[in-house]
Amino acid sequence: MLLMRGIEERAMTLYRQGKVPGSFYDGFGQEAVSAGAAFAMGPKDRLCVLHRDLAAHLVRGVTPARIFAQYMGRAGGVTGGRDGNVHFGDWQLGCVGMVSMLPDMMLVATGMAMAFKLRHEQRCALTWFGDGSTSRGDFHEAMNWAGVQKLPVIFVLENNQFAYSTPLEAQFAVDPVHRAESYGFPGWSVDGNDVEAVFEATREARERALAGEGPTLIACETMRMHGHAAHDDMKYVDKERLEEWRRKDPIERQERVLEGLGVDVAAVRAEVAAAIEAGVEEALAMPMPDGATATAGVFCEGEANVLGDGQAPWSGVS
Amino acid sequence: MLLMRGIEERAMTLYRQGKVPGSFYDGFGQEAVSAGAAFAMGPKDRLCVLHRDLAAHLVRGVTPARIFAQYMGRAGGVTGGRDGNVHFGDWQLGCVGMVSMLPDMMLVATGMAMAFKLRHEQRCALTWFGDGSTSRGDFHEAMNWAGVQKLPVIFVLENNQFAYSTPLEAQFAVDPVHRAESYGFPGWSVDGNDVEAVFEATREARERALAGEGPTLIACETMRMHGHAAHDDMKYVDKERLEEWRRKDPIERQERVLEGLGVDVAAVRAEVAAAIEAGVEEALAMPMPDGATATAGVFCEGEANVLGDGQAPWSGVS
Amino acid sequence: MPAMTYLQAISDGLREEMRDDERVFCMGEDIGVFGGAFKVTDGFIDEFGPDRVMDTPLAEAGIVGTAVGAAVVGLRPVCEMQFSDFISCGFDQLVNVAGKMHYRQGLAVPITVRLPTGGGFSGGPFHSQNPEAWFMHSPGIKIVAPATAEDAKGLLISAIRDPNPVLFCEHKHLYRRIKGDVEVGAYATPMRARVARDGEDLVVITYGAMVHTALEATEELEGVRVLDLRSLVPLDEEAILDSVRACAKVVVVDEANELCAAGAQVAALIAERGFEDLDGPVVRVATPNVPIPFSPPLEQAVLPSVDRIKEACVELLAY
Amino acid sequence: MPAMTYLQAISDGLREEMRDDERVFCMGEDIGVFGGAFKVTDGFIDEFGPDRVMDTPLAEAGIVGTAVGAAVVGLRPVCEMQFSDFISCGFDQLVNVAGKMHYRQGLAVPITVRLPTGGGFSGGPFHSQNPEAWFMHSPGIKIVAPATAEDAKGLLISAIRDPNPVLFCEHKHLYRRIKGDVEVGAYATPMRARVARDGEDLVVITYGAMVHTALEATEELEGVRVLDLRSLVPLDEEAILDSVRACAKVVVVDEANELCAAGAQVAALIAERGFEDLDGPVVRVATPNVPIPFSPPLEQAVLPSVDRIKEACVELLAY
Ligand SMILES: Cc1ncc(C[n+]2csc(CCOP(=O)(O)OP(=O)(O)O)c2C)c(N)n1
Ligand SMILES: Cc1ncc(C[n+]2csc(CCOP(=O)(O)OP(=O)(O)O)c2C)c(N)n1
Ligand SMILES: [Mg+2]
Ligand SMILES: [Mg+2]
Repeated sequence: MLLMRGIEERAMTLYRQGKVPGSFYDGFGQEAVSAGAAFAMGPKDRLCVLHRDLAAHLVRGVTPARIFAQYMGRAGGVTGGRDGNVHFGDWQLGCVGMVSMLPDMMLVATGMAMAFKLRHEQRCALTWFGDGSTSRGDFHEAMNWAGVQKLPVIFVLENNQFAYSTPLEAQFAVDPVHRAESYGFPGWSVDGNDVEAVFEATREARERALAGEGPTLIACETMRMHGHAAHDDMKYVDKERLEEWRRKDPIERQERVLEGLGVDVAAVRAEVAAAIEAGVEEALAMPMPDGATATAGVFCEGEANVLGDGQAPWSGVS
Repeated sequence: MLLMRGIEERAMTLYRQGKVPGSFYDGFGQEAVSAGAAFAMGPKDRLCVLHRDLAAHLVRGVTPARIFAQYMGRAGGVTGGRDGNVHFGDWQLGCVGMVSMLPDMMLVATGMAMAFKLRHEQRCALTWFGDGSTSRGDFHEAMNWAGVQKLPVIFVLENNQFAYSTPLEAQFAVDPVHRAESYGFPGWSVDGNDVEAVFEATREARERALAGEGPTLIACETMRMHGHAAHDDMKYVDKERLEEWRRKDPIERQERVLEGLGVDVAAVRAEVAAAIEAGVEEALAMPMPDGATATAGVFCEGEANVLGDGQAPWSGVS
Repeated sequence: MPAMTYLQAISDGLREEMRDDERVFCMGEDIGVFGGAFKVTDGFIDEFGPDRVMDTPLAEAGIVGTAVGAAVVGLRPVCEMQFSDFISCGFDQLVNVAGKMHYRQGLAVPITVRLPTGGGFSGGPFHSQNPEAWFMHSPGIKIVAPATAEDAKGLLISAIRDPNPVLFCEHKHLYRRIKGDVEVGAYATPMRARVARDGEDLVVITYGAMVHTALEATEELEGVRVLDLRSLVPLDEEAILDSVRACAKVVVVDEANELCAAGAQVAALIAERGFEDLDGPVVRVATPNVPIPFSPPLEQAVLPSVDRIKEACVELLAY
Repeated sequence: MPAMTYLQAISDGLREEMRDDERVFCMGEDIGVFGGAFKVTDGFIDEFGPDRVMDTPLAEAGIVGTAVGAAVVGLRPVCEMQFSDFISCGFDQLVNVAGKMHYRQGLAVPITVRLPTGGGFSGGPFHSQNPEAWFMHSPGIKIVAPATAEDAKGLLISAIRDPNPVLFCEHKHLYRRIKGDVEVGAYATPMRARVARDGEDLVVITYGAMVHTALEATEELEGVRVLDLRSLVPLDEEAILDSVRACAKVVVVDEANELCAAGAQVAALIAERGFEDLDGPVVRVATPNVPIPFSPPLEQAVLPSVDRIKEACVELLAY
């Protein structure tokens, strides 16, 4: 979480310095959602990671250097400069990079789960998605498909109160967590700023999935503390509300917990800061991609590759 | 209803005689759903009519001759041969003809209702759709949109137990009538073979709509007694089940009611039969469209037209 | 070699691949118990079971999107659109998720999407389309369109074995009308053009059902070559330019709507790289830009006919 | 006449129509309070209120589909796609519902869909596309693509007043880079091509942002005409053929992917009906068939550049 925040803060300054082309999105204040959920996954599980979920990439084993390089469009970035900012995923670590069209990845995750079920494998798929994207048809096709086929898939809804500038009231009349029942599986509301709660819920959902009990929707209540993207000043959100949420910051909160357990948080912070600086250095040293390669790789030439296994610090295999 | 059944039975023979090109779909056994719902509409209300809803066209005032001509692709058909079989609607009577992509018309109906609300008009829009089409994204986008904007629209779900050959179990885990709540409006289950029940529910939903209380989902339980289309022998449905439903035939049922009220049903039947034969004669006398006109009318040249008012035998205006 | 209809050849190719490779499975609406709207998978469920001949919900984005997910974890989905027209509902998943995946992140998406295309039997505006050009304009998607039973089987097998998303355009109007000898067992037909009839004076370049219309239209004409593209992506540019070099006169035929159709790309290619070999305008015969009407006299008036093609050839030969 | 940016001109035209015609209203994601991702409707909500500057749910099929419904009962919706790329999610409603309505049943669908298109600023594979060719291949949809501030305003007004579905392609890269004098008040620009610079030796045919790239590329060359199509449907075939007659040499430029692009149709048209006026191949400069990459060196390598266009012209002039 700390690493995610550190990287994103650092990347934001790089963006301001013009070292990050295009736009820049972060998940400031929502770190617990991606960190907590990704932590509960096993190496053979597969993830579709979204645009506020940097921690998930870190948990799976993507190094800070490759992430900075990704932001900067360097050859050494996860997509080698083909795609930008948050649109990436390391297939060798079992992650599929998101497409911009939200929430298309819900169907991809559903399809991965369908394959696991067809092959009778004890694995599950997980994808994150936002409150705004619940208005789109693909949300429904995925939820309904997963429900009717009882698939081992976990849908993690990141309810960060806004879709760009659009508040929840303009997006739906009833909290989407209640839709799950109408698709035939449970929907749980979780404090998205409590990393342990997110972890616990995801772990339980994973058990359900591996036990053949079908999908779970986990709705994480959190807040997008920054603008939608670097250019967005968030005028449309009142300050008190942000202040309130700032007090619930997931990282400070977890730090208090860790301190309670006697962890030397300052040391961890120092470690993380060092890792970040090292990553930035490494990334800045990487070359930009060669224009001559721009048209290569539209099609796969050899054998089709498949997603690989990711790191699972807490290997949630039960 | 009787007229609808008569026309479709007659059209089926015409189809067998090769006088109806392409394919042919009917609503045998479901007549009460379109008849009952259409009857509850006012002249200024607007309808998106689907492929098993012939009675709705009749209620709005489309003549049998123009319907037979439509089936036969004649110049005098509702679409003048541009579109086929059930893909029609008389815009002058306030109906929009369906597109094949199901259930796209739910969004069109939602948009009509949106316009009524924006203009503060006391009108509503209604559309029918099938159980199978509830799996598609457009179902969700329409239901959610109508719910969040509280629009005067009525969604009539024709649950005829099958989508082509696909049974309900392969389509959804939970009866879609329950989804309505999760969109913030009521969903009612109705006996789709009881024309008066369908009428009553629709009338009530219309009152809600005109009173600004928003959308209603009316789920009509019925059975598709014929194949999906003329070519489908329905092997996949067991005979007993059909027999059971045959006993609930909506027309015989309504006839008993009317006889109870002293209506001379035989006379009505004779009248209808005569109207149908006259319609067939008239249609058969109509020319086929002229190939030279095939490329005309892709674009509207003059002023844009708007949907007109339909007939409303029981003018449901409250 | 047994003679089979175009439809039987598709079923045969699909069956071969499902027997050879357990990763291959079919998914679509009404393909299981019912055997598919056109009966391509008739009886498959008995041999392969409901898991590998999957009846899906009525949801095209769902079909394409879940197929992508299944593919990236190692399966080989073969999706059926009940009619090619309905791919419009899965357009985004196909174009943005499947088509761009390998370029963006080096992850292969080996899916096949079967598209029953084309008109000619009063299918009307929603059951008669030829949507391939939309996807030629969408990077990362291969497209094949067989005209014969032999190619229907061989190109389907190539499509299934290809590590990329491949659209298989099977023309509905050929299903039962076209019959031909088909090799027993599995064979992969290369995604390249073939000369359907040789000739030196003029070449008609087309694909799918129009290959037969073109052959019929030019039967009595001297020296007319008919080039069957078979594959649109990749497009066999060399074969096209060779034919231009050999014939100098070109008629390009599309059943699809004229504007920006496959034939527009072929004509543009010739105008740029075959210009010096041309001895006359690159004539196009295509369906004008109208939805395909239902009524026979209207539909026949818009679809390229034997007469229209013949007339175009006669005129150009006299140029 | 005040000087305005391309972006301001779009806002100005939209505002004029909303003031003149109460049936006109805007709908889209984040267009109200936020004023739109590119601020085209900045401040509109204050003047016209939330009903006429409607923030919609995140649902493109919903935006297009409900707009059709509102249009057939008398309103004039102007939809904004946040980026043109997202029209892929409303593709079916646009192509099958809006596009075919009038032909099928004689019912007009007066909707305008604003599409912020194009690349050049590291938008990556999902924020840089030029999707217009998909819709040229879809009957019943008009498409305009202004290159100047003056045309941006005038063509938007024409689009809104047109009784048909019209796609308004506004190029993101021109928003703030292009400035020009714009008439005060409402005026409708005809959907026809215009000569951006005259010349007799060679014509570059293009539209949108590429008009400026073409002008820059040919600045120092003698006698090069630049034809700005402005409208793709209807396509101004006469203007194209006139230019071919006048110049005999043609370079067609697309920012879109090459295969089946608008330029393919233009080149095919010329190869068929302008053949005898040609004195050289119809040269195309376009983006190859790849998703638009994010990293500047990659993106610059695929998008048509001043140099590539200049080189093509110099070569052809020497032909
Ligand atoms: C289909 C689609 N339409 C529009 C957009 C443009 N867009 C990018 S992010 C965004 C808001 C998404 O909100 P939400 O789903 O809540 O995710 P969040 O950014 O809040 O995490 C929008 C509208 C998109 N990405 N996809
Ligand atoms: C988007 C889409 N996909 C596929 C089809 C092909 N199709 C036509 S009718 C049908 C079954 C529809 O079932 P349902 O919605 O229950 O309506 P019913 O015919 O039972 O009244 C299918 C799959 C279609 N019309 N639209
Ligand atoms: Mg959000
Ligand atoms: Mg049904």
